[in-house]
Amino acid sequence: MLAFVIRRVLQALGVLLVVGFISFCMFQFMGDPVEGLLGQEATEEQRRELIERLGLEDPIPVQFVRFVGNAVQGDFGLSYRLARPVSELILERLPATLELAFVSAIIAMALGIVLGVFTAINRSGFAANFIMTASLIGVSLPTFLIGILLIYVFSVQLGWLPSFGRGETVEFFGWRSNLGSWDGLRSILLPAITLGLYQMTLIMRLVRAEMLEVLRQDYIRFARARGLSERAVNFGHALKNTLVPVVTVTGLQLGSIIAFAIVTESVFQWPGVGFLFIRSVEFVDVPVMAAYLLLIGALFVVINLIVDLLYFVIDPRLRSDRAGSH
Amino acid sequence: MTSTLTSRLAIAALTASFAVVTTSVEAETLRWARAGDSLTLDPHAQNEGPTHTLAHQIYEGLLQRDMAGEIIPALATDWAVTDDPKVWRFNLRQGVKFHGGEEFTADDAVFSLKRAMKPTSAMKELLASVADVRKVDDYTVDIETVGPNPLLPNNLTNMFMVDEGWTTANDAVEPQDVANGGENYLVRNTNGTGAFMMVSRAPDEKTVLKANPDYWGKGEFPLEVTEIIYTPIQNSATRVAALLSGEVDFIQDVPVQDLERADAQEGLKVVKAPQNRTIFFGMNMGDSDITADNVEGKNPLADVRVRKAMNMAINREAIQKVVMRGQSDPTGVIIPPFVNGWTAELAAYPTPDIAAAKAMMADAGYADGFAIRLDCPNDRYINDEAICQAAVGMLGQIGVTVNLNAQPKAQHFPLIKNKETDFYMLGWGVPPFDSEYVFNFLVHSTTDKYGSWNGTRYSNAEIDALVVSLATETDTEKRNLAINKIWETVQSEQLYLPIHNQILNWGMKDNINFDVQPEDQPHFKFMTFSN
Amino acid sequence: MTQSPVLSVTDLVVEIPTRRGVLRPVDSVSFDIAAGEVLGVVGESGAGKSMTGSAVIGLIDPPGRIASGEVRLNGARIDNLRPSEMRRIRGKRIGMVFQDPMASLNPLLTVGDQLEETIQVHLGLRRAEARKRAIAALEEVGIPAADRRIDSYPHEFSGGMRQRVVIALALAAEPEMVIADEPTTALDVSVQAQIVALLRRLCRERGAAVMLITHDMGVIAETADRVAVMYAGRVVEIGPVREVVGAPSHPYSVGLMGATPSTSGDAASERLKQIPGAMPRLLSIPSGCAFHPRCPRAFDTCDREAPPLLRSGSSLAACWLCSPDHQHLVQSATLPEAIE
Amino acid sequence: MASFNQRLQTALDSDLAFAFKRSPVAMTATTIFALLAIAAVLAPLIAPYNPFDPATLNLMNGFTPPMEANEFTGQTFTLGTDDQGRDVLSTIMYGLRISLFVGVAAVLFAAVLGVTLGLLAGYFGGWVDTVVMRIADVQITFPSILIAMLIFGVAKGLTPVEARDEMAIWVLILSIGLSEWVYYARTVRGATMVEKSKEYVAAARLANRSPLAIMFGHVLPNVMGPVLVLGTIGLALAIIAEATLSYLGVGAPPTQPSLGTLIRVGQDYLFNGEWWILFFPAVTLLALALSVNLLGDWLRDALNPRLR
Repeated sequence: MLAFVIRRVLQALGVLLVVGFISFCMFQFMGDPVEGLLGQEATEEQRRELIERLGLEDPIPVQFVRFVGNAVQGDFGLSYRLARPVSELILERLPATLELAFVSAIIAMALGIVLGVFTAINRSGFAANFIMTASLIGVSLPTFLIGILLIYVFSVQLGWLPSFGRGETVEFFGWRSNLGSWDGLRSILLPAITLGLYQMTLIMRLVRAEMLEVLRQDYIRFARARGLSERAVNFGHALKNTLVPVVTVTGLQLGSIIAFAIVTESVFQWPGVGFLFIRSVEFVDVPVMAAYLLLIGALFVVINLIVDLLYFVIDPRLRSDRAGSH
Repeated sequence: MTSTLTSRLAIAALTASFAVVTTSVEAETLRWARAGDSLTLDPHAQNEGPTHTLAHQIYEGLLQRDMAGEIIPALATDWAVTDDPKVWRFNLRQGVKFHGGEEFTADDAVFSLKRAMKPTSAMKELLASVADVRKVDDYTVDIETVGPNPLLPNNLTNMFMVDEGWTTANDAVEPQDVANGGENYLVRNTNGTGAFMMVSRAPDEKTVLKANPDYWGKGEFPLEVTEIIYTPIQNSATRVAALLSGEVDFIQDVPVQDLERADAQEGLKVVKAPQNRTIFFGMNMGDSDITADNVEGKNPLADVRVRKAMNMAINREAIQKVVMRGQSDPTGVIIPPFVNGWTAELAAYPTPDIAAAKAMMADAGYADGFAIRLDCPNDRYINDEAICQAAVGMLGQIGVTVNLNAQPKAQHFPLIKNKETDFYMLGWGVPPFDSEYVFNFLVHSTTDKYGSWNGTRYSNAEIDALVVSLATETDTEKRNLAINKIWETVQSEQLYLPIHNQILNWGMKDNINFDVQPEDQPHFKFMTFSN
Repeated sequence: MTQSPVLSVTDLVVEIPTRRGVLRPVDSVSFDIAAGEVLGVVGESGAGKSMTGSAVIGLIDPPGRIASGEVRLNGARIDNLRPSEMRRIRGKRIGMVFQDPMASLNPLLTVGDQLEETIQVHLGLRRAEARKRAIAALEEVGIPAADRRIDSYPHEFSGGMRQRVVIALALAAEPEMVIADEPTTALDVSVQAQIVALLRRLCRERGAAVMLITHDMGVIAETADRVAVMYAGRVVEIGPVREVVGAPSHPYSVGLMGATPSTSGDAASERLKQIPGAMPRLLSIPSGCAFHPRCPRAFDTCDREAPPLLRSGSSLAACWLCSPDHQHLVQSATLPEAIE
Repeated sequence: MASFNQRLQTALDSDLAFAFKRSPVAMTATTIFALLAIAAVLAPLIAPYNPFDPATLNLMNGFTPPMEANEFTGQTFTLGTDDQGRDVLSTIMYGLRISLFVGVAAVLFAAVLGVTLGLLAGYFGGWVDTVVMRIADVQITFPSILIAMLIFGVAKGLTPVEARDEMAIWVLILSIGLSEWVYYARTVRGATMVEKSKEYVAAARLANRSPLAIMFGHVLPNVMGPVLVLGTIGLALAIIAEATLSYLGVGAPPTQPSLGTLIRVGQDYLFNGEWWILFFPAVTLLALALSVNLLGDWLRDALNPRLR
């Protein structure tokens, strides 16, 4: 198992290096940071001086090696736009994104699993068919459109929920959280639903498919034949066996939740890393963009690792197989 | 459906107005939103509108522009040119205290102005003419310029005063080195003399200010706002939604299409005023051949008839009516009316005449038209991309096939500065309210010091000399004649295709009394509330 | 047999509506099983054996349903109970053992979890007691070191051991009736005999009735008291094991027995070589006796009229040959042909 | 295992066609999709206006509500006009054309790339497999939207400004296609590894058939079922990805708007009552994506033997 973990970590580092190179290269081609920094009225001399100071005239490999060396030390340089350390900017905004992703993942998983189980158990019922068809609408609606419509209905027309920002936040041990106050909870609701809807339909459909598969298994018949209640059969036996693929997909989806937060955060002005990224793209703020892409890569790798480890917890067969073969 | 919707709206409006009534009894909290945030709190590190707006609430200069754009005293009570025409004398206000309790004196003024002239300052160009700043006594300061500079006060309205002791103690004598990613204490801490003090700030997210209890201007300004909560909301639909749903009280940039809705909504109003900014197209008329067209070996834009024909094809009123919903002031010159040098004659523009324009095109040898690329920003001016799109259609009617390249300002502006575009959109504001500023940047041929934004490649030694002479010409009448002469050339050469002057609009709760400031700089100490 | 049967199935019909018509995988099946008795149910795949077992325990997958007939457990009807009532019977009064022990056990739960859960549901014991009971159940089916193995997962057992666990699970609540659906098919030949012996011993000891579904005549010969032979959803012959195996009356049974080496079931692939053709699909069951197209001794009546179960020695067989006047039938049946 | 052709034949004869006729959802979805596709393909012939020809536009027609006469020009438009005076109906038809073209081309590109790489990886194994699958691993690290933005950014930096408008469509196809190929590759690779070990492949190999002939002649037909399902669902994904990218401003140019571009423009006018600019393109996009999704969903169930 240790060998397995080490191998995965090495793989992850390789992935990160490639990702780092791609993200670095990509922004070599985009825009000119100098204009954004100096504004319209700067002189030629200032521009030349700035290009030199930023090292923008060095060959690309030199810039990249410098970039990796600094990144390893957690130093992604300074934001061209905000003139502050990138690591600090990201750390400052990460809680907002993680919290949004977390809440929407919870919503997506809770609703997705419940609806998935419901539609699987009542496979041919009217309600189940309706939910299945409706879920396709959820998959067919782009995230940005959902966000705009939610704002239109719940903020502008009904005036029930805030349309932007985090509202009131409460600090727990340096982590600014929305979950500590009523206003904060109200503020996180619309963005979390917007972000979670697509994932919810995915999870729901996945749970349904897996559940139908599991319900065909002999051990479910056997559990029924032993006189277990429908609830015990469906939730005690079937659901648990459904969870393995659900955990994988949900884990992988968490990465895309954080990435899709770009769209949601910009619609709801949610002050997270996605919003930071979009603003950075506008200002061609290369250090922030590069760090963001690396962050997404790192998050994905970590999530993958956690998913792998979760397998061990959920599925006893893997535990002994891995223990035996490695 | 409709009736329930209406009743819900009515309820929403009712609660909104109820909320206004309850909050306006004692403490007036102003929830303010605009598209962008301040870039830094260091008052000398950025020369940028939104940054200055926030700084103006906290810091003050020797003088300031009021809500009408007039220069009024701030930390200086009066100023005048001394017997030496190169020296301006400023008498400072006495008994002013910084938020930290330090008294404001001539030492602070000298220190602040010198700080603003340091290499890392973004304000140094505005003080380029300053040779020296001297303390005369504790409450008197002299500024000596290289030559006589009658417009010096115009350049001091955004020149903020910091406390010397506090700044030095916190090791921030040099302004934040933005270009080099620098950081100093002043970037996130403030200590001004202004009407408001910083409570908390999360950049791009939320900034909270409260009234300064010891403000010197009590009695001079209304000072009804006791707390400011400032949230940048970049997405315009979200920003409007926030105003409509009553989550903010005041937004600085209402999208033109939502003005009517915001104005019509119970409890909200929109106030408007012409902005000090003109939107126009520039054309490369100087090069003998250009790359962005489909004509080999020739530059169609070099022919003044082509430029005139294009000018004639633009239907400015259609743009005003449809694209800008009436929220613009069509013009034929690239300066707004409050700028010295503007005349109604200059601002006249031709009625669109496709037939005549086509005839001129044929005259110039382009009866079949030509194709050209138009570079356009999509995140800088009000409806910039839509204006460009409209122009594409209009120019298409005289045979000019326009290939639109709309992109963010970060990519657009370098094209102009690097002379990589032959046809582009630009907007220009005139903070000193004088034509000289425009000529320096947009008309003078491109040299080290001048014409850095002149994308037309126009070069005329006679005009260049005239432009340079304006800086030192103290005789107002002669100076104005020169300005007029330059404008005549610009217009007859059709150097630019002016579109319109932007109209600023601020959306706010009904009970707020606040006029639009022509530089888009709200000073909240002027804001009043009626119940 | 004078005592009343534990299980009594009368004219049971199972129907599955499909878009191409209504299928009848079980058609007019009747049999009884007494306490302590083992009834073997044999036949080829698709004959309706397993479906009959499922019908008895009330686990027919929708849209299938019991269309008519009765199932009585110790005299009380159980085919028309509400799901919740039926659930109390399953596991508690009727236990069931499936074919594949690996697939029958939930791989994610320990053996103990699954045993305790069953015991708690039916006997209302507290957890600690249920666990004791579970260990005892495992010991009873011959799992060594049961107190340790109880916390193992199914994949940690061998196939034979797993099937012992499954039997322990089926018998955990001491049911009156056990349905064993091909309990040895998925196992190694070496352990098949042990498992069958275990099942038989436990049921004997408890006086439980057993319905042993299999296509392995060897298992039947060794274990069953009586045998029911099924073909195309119907019972074609039922009677004491000696008679049905040793001297079958129905031509299908004859073919079935003839194809099977008397002692071992490993020649399953060889079975029915003597009978040409294959079992009809449920959609196209021949008229009259379903077996007649394959029957070497079929005559005219066979494709017109389905034979009832007719006495033949101490067995019953659904074959016109067993009719005392079958000679007459043969002649009368040929008559019209002659006229034509 | 029966070959795909046989299976498809059987399916068409019986189950698939039967299930199709019996499924009102599938029928409705197909009808809607067919109508939209016809509207897109025939747009130049049946659209009332050509919104891509700027010279024919009259700005004064801008913001005309549906079925109402414009206050300046007096013209009437079925679905109203947008901010540039373009007929919304015509613009939707032309936009549909772009959305569908980008979607179909991206799916084809992803499928061809993914199937080829999957076949190669599955058939040859070894380092080919390692390389392809590692690339897939890295690729899948990034959600498709980010990959698309990345490719878009690079392409934007590499192409001359003049060519950008023409390039935009191809860049969209490339970026969406590149972000989706992994799913085909993984599916095909797995299926190929299973097929490879079967007798008929060994027989073909003994008969000295070239690996390519074996892969495309024997293995490929057997993995077409899942690929078909992936392709249908992928089409919906591609259409939405295109809309999202265009919405974010990195997609179809404003002078040749796709549905996503139209929605981006229309969003600005949602609050002021000019709902038709957002509403009609949004409903069209939803109908398109939904009908394709419904078809894909149904197809997956219909081709899945276990669910039959």
